[in-house]
Amino acid sequence: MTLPLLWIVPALPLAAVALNLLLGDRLGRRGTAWLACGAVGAAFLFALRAVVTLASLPESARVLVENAYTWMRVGEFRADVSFMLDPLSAVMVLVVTGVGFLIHVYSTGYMAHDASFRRFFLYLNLFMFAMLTLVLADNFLLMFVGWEGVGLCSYLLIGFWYERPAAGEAGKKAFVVNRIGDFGFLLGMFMLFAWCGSLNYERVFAAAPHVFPLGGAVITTATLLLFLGATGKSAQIPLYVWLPDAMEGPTPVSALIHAATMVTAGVYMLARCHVLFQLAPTTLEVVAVIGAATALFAATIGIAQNDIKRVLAYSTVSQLGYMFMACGVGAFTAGIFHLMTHAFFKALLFLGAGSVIHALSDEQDLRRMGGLSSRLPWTHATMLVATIAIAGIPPFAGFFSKDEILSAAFANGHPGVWLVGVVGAVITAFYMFRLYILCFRGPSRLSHEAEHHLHESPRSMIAPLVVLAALSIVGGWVGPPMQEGGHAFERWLRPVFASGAEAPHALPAGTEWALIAVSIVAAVAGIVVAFRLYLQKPESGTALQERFAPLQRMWLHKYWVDEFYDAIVVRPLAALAGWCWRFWDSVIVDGAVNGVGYTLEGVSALLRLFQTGFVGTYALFFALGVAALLLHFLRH
Amino acid sequence: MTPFLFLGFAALLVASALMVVIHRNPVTSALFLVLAFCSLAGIYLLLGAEFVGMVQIIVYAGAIMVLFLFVIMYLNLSHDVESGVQIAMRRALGWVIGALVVAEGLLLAGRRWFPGPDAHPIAPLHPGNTQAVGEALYTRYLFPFEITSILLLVAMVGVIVIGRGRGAAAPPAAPPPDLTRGGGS
Amino acid sequence: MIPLSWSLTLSAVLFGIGIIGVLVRRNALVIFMSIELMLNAANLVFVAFSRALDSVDGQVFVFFVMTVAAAEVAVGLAIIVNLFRLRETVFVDEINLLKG
Amino acid sequence: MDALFQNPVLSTAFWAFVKIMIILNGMLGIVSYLIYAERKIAGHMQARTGPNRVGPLGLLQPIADVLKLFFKEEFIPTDANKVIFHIAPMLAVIPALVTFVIIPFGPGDALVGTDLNVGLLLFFAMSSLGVYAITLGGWASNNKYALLGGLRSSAQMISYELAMGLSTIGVLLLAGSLSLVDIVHAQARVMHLGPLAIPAWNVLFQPLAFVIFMITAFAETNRAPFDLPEAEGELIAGFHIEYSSMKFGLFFLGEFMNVISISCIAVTLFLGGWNGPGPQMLGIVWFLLKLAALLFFFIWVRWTYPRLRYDQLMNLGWKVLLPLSLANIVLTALAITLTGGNA
Repeated sequence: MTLPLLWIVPALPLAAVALNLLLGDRLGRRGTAWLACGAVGAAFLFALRAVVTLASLPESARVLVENAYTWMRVGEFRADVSFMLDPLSAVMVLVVTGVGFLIHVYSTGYMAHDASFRRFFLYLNLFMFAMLTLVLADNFLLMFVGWEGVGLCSYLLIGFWYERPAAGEAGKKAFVVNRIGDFGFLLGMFMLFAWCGSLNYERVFAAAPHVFPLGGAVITTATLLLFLGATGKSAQIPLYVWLPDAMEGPTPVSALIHAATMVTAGVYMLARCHVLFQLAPTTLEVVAVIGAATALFAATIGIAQNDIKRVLAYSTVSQLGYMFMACGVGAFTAGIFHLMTHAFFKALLFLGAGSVIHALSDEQDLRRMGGLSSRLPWTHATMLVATIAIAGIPPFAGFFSKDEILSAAFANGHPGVWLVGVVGAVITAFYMFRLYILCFRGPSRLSHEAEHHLHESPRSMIAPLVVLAALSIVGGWVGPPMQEGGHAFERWLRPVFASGAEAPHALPAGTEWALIAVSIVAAVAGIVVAFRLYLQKPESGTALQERFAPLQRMWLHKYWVDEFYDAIVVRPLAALAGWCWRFWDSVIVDGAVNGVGYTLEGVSALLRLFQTGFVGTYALFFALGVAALLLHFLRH
Repeated sequence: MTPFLFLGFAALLVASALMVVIHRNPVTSALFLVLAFCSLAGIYLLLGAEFVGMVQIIVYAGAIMVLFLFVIMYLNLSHDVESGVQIAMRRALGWVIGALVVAEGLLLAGRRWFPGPDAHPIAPLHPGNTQAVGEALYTRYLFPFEITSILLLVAMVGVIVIGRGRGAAAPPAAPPPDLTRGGGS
Repeated sequence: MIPLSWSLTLSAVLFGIGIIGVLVRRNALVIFMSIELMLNAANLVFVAFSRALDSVDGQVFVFFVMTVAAAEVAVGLAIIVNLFRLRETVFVDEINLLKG
Repeated sequence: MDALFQNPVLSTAFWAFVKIMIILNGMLGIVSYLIYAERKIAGHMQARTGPNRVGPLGLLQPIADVLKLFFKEEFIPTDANKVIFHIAPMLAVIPALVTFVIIPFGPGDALVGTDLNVGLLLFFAMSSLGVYAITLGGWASNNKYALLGGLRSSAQMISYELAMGLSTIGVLLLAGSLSLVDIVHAQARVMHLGPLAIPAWNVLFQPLAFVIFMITAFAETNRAPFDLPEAEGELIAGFHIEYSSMKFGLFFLGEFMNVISISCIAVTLFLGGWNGPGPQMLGIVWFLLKLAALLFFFIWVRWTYPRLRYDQLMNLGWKVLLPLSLANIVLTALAITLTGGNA
């Protein structure tokens, strides 16, 4: 068997980072762009080759493991830098490199006039390296390396325009909130190591059923801790607060990191550890509830936001909620399916929003847009595709995956979750079409200056939009419902999830059709309401807003969660720190340090007399010392 | 005959070493030091260390001392001025302490390591001294040997950096020493 | 033929002369030469013991000492030359910039 | 007389004395006639006849030259460092003479001063001491041209000594010994290439080393085209400008003795030493023939090539010869390793 050379996939972006650092500005903008895009494109091709190799294997043997080198070996413990490709990571690696490549290309146009062009691609490539490491790792430790790496890059890229205070603050917030999640992940990892004696996936998963009793306290705690890590990285309740603020970063970053790839790491991790999670039904319950709650909660906030990127950010949080919902009800395949389709249409939405922002000279407020459909035809068309896709209208991608999640929830005995999901779908369709209408339809509310500079984006930005639009349409066709023996996507992932004995949702055909109908009706309802309120009768919308003013205010202020956290977490901590500073540090630590200093100063004032500065004197002392030493020896 | 040669070389060595310390002209000191090194090389030969003896001449006499002479000539140093009460006192102190150290060293050596004539039977001068040194250098002492080469490299870089001064930022240095008045006695 | 003690005595004397040179002279170059004398005294001990113990290790060490000495002289002389450029003197008792 | 030969110490001393006498006087004779040969050859190269007044074909010319040198006035510049001024010319001759101790002129103990097992190292030690004569002579003269010549020569000799030493390592690797006698023995083989019998001289295995060695030999002996220390055109004779009479003669003697000794080394290392066809008795004849050829080569080059500029000289030494000789060592070692040590 020819080796698939997995290590090359993450190594390529890393090499690009190194080259970028070494060659510096000598590359020029063009060179930097080619280097960055070329590395990621090549990584995509290598990944594709590896996946083709993988697909040629018999179904039961579809795992490729490649040990690059042994990182450390301490007693029994051994950590390898080794990579694993199985159907699950194959999906992830293709999504990451493919969407990543498109976004890289897009960025060359979007960032073309930025002063820190080179730094941007440096971070972006570094992110690709970390993300690919995360996805391809074959043990928890290496995954954690990637996990932290993407966190770092996310921080760097959110604060990319560090001269804007808001960007710096947002970066800091993302970093700190993620730390809490990482803490959980780390603890979960420790527990796994303590009980299973290894961090290698294969060994842990093989050992888990024997070590942990079904539903035991240990495995529940461990998986809950892992899930805490996932909520941090994937922006779920209670740690979702950083993601909306992360929109301070450049829009391609929002598309790549905060929509398509990094934030899905939590879902990926859950799917990867499905063996463990299925041993802990309680945790799965928690996952499902939190997923559903986040889906609904974030969707409602999305209704009231006026910043185009924030709407998308809350939409991302909400859609991630759907994915966790799927995992929580045991439908990991559906979760990963939604992850993939979401990557396509959400990246497209962000990139389209970026195109709009680019066209309007950095205007992000929906209230100052409108009527752009004729001025930005390409952007409009692709955005429309994405909006329909996320709203869940067949045959667009979002429909298939969302429907699968909902029917799985229903079939696996979570009608409450199903209901929340359907309501969420209505709201999703509503706020997405609100965004679409406010942006592209109706009268133009542009400022005069923005109107003047209005222009369609360059080809390098349009091309990725078109490709992603195509993917948003056809991306779901790999998983049509009602297939005998599961659809193609499910069959592909079966080697991974088969061991977990996923409960087949054996619904009668009639029920299935009914569920499909319900979800289509929900989507259409949301769309219709949106059109009525914002396009046909704007005045009725205003009236409605006034009638439900408290609700509107609550959504606009995002349920005051940030303020709540500020009051119960941030302020007490700041107070404690302030006390520590004023008393402990200023008085005790400084006192001790200064005291040592004063003492030494006094002593050295005496000793300084010996330092004459003449080498001869030193030599004399030295020789005297030698003489004394010899005398000492002579006496014995 | 070897002991006589040894004594001769030793006498030459001590005498020239003393001249190094005593003579006021640095060039003369340097030349006596060359002589001392050559006599030491002779002693090495007598002790059966041919390789070290030859390297002693090549490295010390052929390279290091030439460098010394270069610097002395470059700085155009003539006789050292050694006068004044303070200097005289320091000199006296130096002699006393130096003599003390020598005396102590001799006493110490006499007590510990003077067991009479060499206890070991004299091994015949095995012909492969160079070979033996080389084998030791390239097998057991390979790592130190490589480290030494790095040390030399570092020294080389250091000397070039020091020798260049601080480039354009260097303060206006003293006018270059007048080479033409070399050898003023 | 040659007792070990002779070599050791000679080495001690040589080392003492080196110490005296360092203590007595004010010319940095001559002090440097005296240090070389001391290094050579040490080398002599190495060679003498290498002979007495019939082992080549002592000579290997001499080799290393010579290398270090060469490096040291090169750097030291460069420093002295720079010093002369700055202060126009090589007398160590006229240089006390490091006085405490 | 018998007592003399029975006492080992005395007999050793006696034979040493005999050898010293032969070498010393022989060298003096060879040098004086080498000078004659140089003038004669130079003359013919420049379409003149050269010295031809003193004796038949001018053969007595060297004697006349030496007599003239003896009777010239001694001159010591004011403010010269007198002791060193006197010592310097001696230093020029002594190392050159010492080198002859190790040269095997022919087979057998009688024809070699002493077969040191570090012979080659001794040669390098002596050639590194040769720097002092020129440096000190230049410095002690209290003359700027002399000083410049002295400094130039020390830099030059130190630089080229490296390449010279490294170029001989290939030979050492082949012979596996530092003893010159062993090196000559290692070249005693005769290879048969069909009907041709080729002597296995090192020059055939180490052509690059031989070229480097010869170039550095010119530099080490301060001969044209590397005669910058003297450089009549620029430094009006360089380090020995202030020297006259027999002191000047000693410098001259030293230079030519160096040429001879280095040629002897070249013959020994690269040209098979005393090896040649015919009985062992003829060894010394072969040696002297090869030596004569090399000496002619020295003179030939001197009157053929112009002098190098100083920077060219340094560039050649450090940037061409040194890397080449290092490469030669690597290649030789590689070849020996690959062929299992019986090249």
